[in-house]
Amino acid sequence: MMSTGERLAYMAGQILRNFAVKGQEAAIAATTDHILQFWDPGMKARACAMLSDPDPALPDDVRAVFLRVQANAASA
Amino acid sequence: MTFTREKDFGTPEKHGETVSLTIDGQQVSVPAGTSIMRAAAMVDTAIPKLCATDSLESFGSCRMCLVEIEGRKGYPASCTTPVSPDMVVRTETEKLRKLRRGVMELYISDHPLDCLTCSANGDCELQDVAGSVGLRDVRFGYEGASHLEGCKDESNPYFTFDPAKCIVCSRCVRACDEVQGTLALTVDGRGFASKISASQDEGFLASECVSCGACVQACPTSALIENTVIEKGTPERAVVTTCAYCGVGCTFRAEMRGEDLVRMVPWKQGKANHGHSCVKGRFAWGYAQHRDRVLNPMVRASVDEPWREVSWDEAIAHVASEFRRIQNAYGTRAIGGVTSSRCTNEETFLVQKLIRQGFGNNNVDTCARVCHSPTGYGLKTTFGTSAGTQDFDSVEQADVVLVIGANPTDGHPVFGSRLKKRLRQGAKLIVIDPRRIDLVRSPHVEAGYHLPLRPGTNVALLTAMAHVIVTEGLVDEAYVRERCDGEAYGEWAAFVSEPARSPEAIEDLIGVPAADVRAAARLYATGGGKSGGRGAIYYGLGVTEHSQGSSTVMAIANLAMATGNVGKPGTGVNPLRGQNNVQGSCDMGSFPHELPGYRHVSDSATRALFEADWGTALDAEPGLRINNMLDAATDGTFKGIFIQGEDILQSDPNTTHVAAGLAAMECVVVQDLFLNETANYAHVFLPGSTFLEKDGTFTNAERRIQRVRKVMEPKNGYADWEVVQLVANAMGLGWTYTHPSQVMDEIARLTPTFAGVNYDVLEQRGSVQWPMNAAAPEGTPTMHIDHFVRGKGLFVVTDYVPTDERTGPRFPLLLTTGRILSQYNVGAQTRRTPNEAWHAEDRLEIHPHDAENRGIRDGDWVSLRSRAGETSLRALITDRVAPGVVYTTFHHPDTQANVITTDFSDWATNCPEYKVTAVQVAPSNGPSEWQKSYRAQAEQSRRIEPAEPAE
Amino acid sequence: MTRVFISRDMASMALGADAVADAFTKAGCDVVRTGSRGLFAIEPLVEVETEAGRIAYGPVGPEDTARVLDGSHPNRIGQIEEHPFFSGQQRFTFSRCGVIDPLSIADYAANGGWKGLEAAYALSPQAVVDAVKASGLRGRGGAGFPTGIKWQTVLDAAADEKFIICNADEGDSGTFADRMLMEGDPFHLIEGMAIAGHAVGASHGYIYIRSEYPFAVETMRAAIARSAAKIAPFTLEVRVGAGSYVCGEETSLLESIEGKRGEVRAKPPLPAIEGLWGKPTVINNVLSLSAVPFILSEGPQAYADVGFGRSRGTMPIQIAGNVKNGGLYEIGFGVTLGELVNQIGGGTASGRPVRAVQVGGPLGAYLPPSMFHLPFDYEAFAEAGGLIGHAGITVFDDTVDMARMARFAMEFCAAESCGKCTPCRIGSTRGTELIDRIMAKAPRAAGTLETLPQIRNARTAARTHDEEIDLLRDLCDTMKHGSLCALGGFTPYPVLSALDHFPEDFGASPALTEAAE
Amino acid sequence: MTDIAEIQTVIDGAVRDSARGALLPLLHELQEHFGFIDPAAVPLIAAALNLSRAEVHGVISFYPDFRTEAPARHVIKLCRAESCQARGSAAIEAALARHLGVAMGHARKDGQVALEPVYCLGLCAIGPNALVDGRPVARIDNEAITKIACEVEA
Repeated sequence: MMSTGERLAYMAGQILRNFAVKGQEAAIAATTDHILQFWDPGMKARACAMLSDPDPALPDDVRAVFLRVQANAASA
Repeated sequence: MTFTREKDFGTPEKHGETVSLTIDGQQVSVPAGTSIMRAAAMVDTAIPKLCATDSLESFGSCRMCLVEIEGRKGYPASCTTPVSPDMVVRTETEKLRKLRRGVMELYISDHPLDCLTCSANGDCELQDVAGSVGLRDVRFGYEGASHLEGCKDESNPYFTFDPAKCIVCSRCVRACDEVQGTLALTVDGRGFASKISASQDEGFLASECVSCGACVQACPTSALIENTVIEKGTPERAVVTTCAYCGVGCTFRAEMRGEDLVRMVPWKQGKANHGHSCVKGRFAWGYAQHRDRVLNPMVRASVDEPWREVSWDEAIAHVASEFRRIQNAYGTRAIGGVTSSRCTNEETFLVQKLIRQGFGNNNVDTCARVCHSPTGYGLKTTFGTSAGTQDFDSVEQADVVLVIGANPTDGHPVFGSRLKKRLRQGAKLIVIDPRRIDLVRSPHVEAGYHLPLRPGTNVALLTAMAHVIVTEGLVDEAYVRERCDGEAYGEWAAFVSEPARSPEAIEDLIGVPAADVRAAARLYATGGGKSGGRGAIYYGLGVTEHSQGSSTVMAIANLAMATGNVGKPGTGVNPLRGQNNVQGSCDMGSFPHELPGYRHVSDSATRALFEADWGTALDAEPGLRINNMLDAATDGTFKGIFIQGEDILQSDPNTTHVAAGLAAMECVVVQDLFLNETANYAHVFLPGSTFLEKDGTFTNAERRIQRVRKVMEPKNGYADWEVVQLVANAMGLGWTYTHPSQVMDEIARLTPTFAGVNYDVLEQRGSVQWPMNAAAPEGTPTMHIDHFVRGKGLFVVTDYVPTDERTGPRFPLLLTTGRILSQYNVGAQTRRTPNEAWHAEDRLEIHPHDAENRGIRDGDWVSLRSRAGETSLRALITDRVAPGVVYTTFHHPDTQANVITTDFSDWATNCPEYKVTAVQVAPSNGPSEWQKSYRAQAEQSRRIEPAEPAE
Repeated sequence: MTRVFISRDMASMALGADAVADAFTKAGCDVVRTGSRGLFAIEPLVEVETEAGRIAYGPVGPEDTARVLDGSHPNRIGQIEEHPFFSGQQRFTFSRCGVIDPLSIADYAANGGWKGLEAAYALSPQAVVDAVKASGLRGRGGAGFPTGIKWQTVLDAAADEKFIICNADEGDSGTFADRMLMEGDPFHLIEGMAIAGHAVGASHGYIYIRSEYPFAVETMRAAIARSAAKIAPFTLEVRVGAGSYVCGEETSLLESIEGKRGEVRAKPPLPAIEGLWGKPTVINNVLSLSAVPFILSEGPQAYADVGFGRSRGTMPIQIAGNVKNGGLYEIGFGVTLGELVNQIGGGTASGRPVRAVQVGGPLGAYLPPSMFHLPFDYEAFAEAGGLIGHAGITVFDDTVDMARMARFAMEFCAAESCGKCTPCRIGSTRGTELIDRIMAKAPRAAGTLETLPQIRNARTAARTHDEEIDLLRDLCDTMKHGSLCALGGFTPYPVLSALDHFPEDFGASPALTEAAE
Repeated sequence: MTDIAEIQTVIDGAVRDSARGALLPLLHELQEHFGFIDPAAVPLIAAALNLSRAEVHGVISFYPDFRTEAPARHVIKLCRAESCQARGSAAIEAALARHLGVAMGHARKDGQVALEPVYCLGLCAIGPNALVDGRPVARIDNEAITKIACEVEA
């Protein structure tokens, strides 16, 4: 069974894949927006925490999304 | 309301230009086509009748309703004779009295005479008419040939057929044909020997009968009568209320003696069901009085302990203090709740209010998460509103109907009957479903196309249909230009036009011949091939419960927009909602990101409205979804949950994951009628009340808000909304509701789409469809009439992203799941009724080819294994499923089909992917080890410690 | 090789025509099988082709070949047209029956066939309907409704599909004209139906034939196959009944073709507007449709010139039962009942006096000889409390028990009731029971149940014979006015006419009219 | 019991080119083939024509022609209608029943012969009439009865 962190990364990846047809940049933007709209603060925090966790390498696009989520949290 | 039969006009309502005539000297104006009988009834002239009833087309067999018409020879039957202008009709003359008495004399010469001890005594049309024609003596005597020796058929658990009481009016046969559409009844023989026969003159239970009750309702005597009436006598009052089973939202008259429910009879004025019902709503209400109901609150420190019955005060205080303790210890967001789609709008509103106002977070979710959350997302994105576009009446104007991932004759039977009626009238049908559902081919109904696609490939198929529609020039361009976002359309059209989206390119992927996909697309796009034809799409959980659920909903919306099939009757995108109030629970703000009326929690203006009303600040961040709550629980950050009327352990996917999450919590509060499976992991059990025991409203799949009316006191002491208020007040919220109508007033005050809704309006109109406000003072049967709610309809590119659940050598088969007519969801209600007679266990449907490969015979126990788990059930070998696909229902906890289902879910809403699981099937000896241990755990967990005897 | 003509009509077959035909074949003749000429007293009939025309002999047995072929047979009739039974007929409809090989499309064409159809094709549908209207043709099935008006209704009804149905469910005892025509001149019916199809815009037709007529079924099917090209694109098919008399009622016939129980439909809607599968449908009897080719080929006036009052044209009358010269007699309306029974029919076969005739099948009234002055005319019969129906006359001699015949009328209704409407379904059974009591002169005493103290309203005194008769009359009134179709509605006609004209058979003094004779 | 596979074959053959309202023709076909319509055929007929079993049963039970049990080896259908009565059919019916040892409307216990009523064969001037195993026979008298009796005992 996946850990919660793995699951969040998986979820973000799945959302990304569904937006992939728009092109990578648009997909990352749409996924970020989706996460901001639907994920609870705990999940977002956990996702951001994974950015600094070196162990499970996040796929690049997921990392890009989480970075934007983090930036958004910082600006809020 | 005291008991009277609903007024019966004898023949169905007609719509036409007004015709004036004279009946017994009285001037009457009625629509052309109206029968004389109905015209008379409209001015309260009751022409005697036996074979006529206004739910059925006129038949003209009993010959009681003869009248005289000036200038016409003979004595025409008023039921079969339409009015004509300036007709002069007499309904009572010496000659007519004599003829009627003559016919009645014949009836009574072949009828039992024990009226006083008859179960229909006082509610028998034969008795009434015999009285009204003044029959005093039967000159033929009582010793001629007769049918008095006929044996009763008591095979159906809910009603009895006594052929001796039958007058062969064929109302039952016609009700089965015209209303239900099962055609399970016929007349056997002819002439004097005519008798009613179920299927091949067999018992009702063994016959094709689906026990909808239409025949019983139609019967003018006690030949077909509810067993409860035989047992209890005729009712003395009736209260109109709404069924608590599926999302069709049938209204019923609960016919009562005192506080005792005698029978539920579908209400003819009900706008969702128009007097029809199914076996569940009509008969399967015995669970409400079932001995398994828990009536006292119970508490325990640990789920290993037996339950301890406590007072309501103690239970409520315990809940409040536990929740506050947990929040103090683990944070505001460490608790949450689940609203119930079984409960009323007012109750769900209060639960989410408890969470938002009292818990101070947005950790509220509902069972719609696991069924129609993609509908909310998909239709909101494309059209602007998270709801179906039509009323059910709309189907009567559809020329082609596309049913995808739904099985209406089982899941939404009353709508299924209305759909079948339309199909019998000639509308065309397309079915997209891996399994050959009954609609594909059943008496007098046959789909033009059945596309038995591979489970999980909906998006690919729908996109291929879009490909055909766009590349073959079938788009309603004027509509798209006027009503939709042009840029998005352009992108979408370019996307679907790519050769890779063509039916030919995906033929192997979806397993459906390209020619069929093309033909079906053309049929839908051309309105059934009829000029100006209208196409309607109805869908169910076979659309939503996929990892691409939201994409599929949007793909459906795209098709409807491209063909101009949104915004008028006979068209639309219509989700068939699973539970009685799943639409309502979503409307009421049960999702963690939305306040009531589908407004995002981040919207500060909306929040401000609620904050002002509720006197507290609200969290602007979305809360946790159910599955995320369980994840968080496993992680140790989520510790307490209030679950009202939902059995997440049985109904949510990957049971072991759910169990682990629940087990990790410190306070699980379950409110339910029964000790359900989830309660095995609960620390507090609060007894729930049934829909018969409370006031409120349900909102059905057509956005129709209907009253639920209390017909008896709650056996557990409180209606559910009262219990929520007790909890809220124990947490210091100071609520003061004394009636659910006040809750509705609050909803209307805070939710623009409900602004015009209140109990007075519902009382007057029977029901209303939201949006109901200043802009739509009559409510809204059809949405998006002039423009989409979001402005321009938005085409969304829906790329087919395959699920990560894949078949392979270890799990070569695809499991998909569904329901059956006689059972309802996890079966908590229906399993506690005689409905078990029809479906006592879940079976695994498997194609003969796959069965043979595995050495499985029909009825064998088989193990069903997936990456998530294993269970056992008995096999049913059938070619309803394609090779490579297996199917089961999930009504029985012993089966635990959700042990098998995985964690995969819809990308946008996390609606679980119930419909696609890679599995292996093998012969087995019986229940699996897991099933046995689960059963033992459940038994252990359900123990209740006897209360201390009072001193 | 000598050509001889021998009927293969079912009646001729029942009388041994096959054996006769075999004998003539063995004798080296070229045997042409035809329909029946229509006089059964001379069947099996053999016509020998000679230079002097076709010379008829009948009845003839298989042993008679030599005497027939050498002209010495005592039953030599000569040219059949000169036989007194035939010389007075006006054969508009049955002109070819018995003359030609029924399945020879060449014979049919050579004897005036297809002329009506060709004339119709040259006309607009409306003009065809107008011609039928002008002819005054009325439905030959029984009700006498003007055929042209029915066609007009169907022509005027807008629909994607319309049908022509030929009602060949000839179930009335005493009738056989439909059967004879279908067996003896099937193309004629086909021509009539094709004309109807053209007239109303129907592309498909059904001929619904009772299963008791296997020869007609076979012949019609063969004829349809052979004439398919001639009537195309109009198409036809035969549907076979299954032993139900009530399926001759047009709406239950529709149900039966649709594959359902043959229950009567309430009218309205009329079949002309909502008929087969809800589509506008012409339903006509065999004889109505077969009258049409003549009307088109010879003109409506030629047809209308014959007849009586509002009954125009000819009627193929069937004389049956206990009668000497039983058979088919086609003549213009207006001939009297007495002429038909006594002159043409030659009185009873038994030689005893005629006591009663039943006109119009099992639902027709029994008429005593005192009413033999009645002209064969829809209105005259209706006025006298009878009906022409399908123009069958069944003759009874003085050994008949009319109470028994009344009982049979009820019994037949009970046997054939579809069971839909109550007066027919229960009334026919009660009627049978009641007449049984009347015949046994055993009026009903109070039953066990009626004498129980718990039953207060039932009469405990025994009923009188007169009360039982009154009850029978009341029952007939209920059935007549209350029934859904003619089966229950007309069963009272034979019952009440028997009761009225022959009261002595019901235990009362003879009727005054009888006494006055 | 008839063979289900054989029933299906007959149904498939009959339904292949079926027109609308195909039920009666199909029932005739089955009865022609098997001599009767086995109730076990009803579900197959219903499936083939997309009808309910009830509908098929209702139709079979409505029409007197359709049998649900195997017929006697010989079937005599004697006309009981008025024209034959006028020519003495009641006496003929009684004599025939006596000769054959079977009551009207019944099959003899040994299954050799059944005497069934028919209402009119359209041979109304030459009665009493009957169909003897489908063959029309007219002017039935005592001599004919002897012949018929002889024929059906064979």
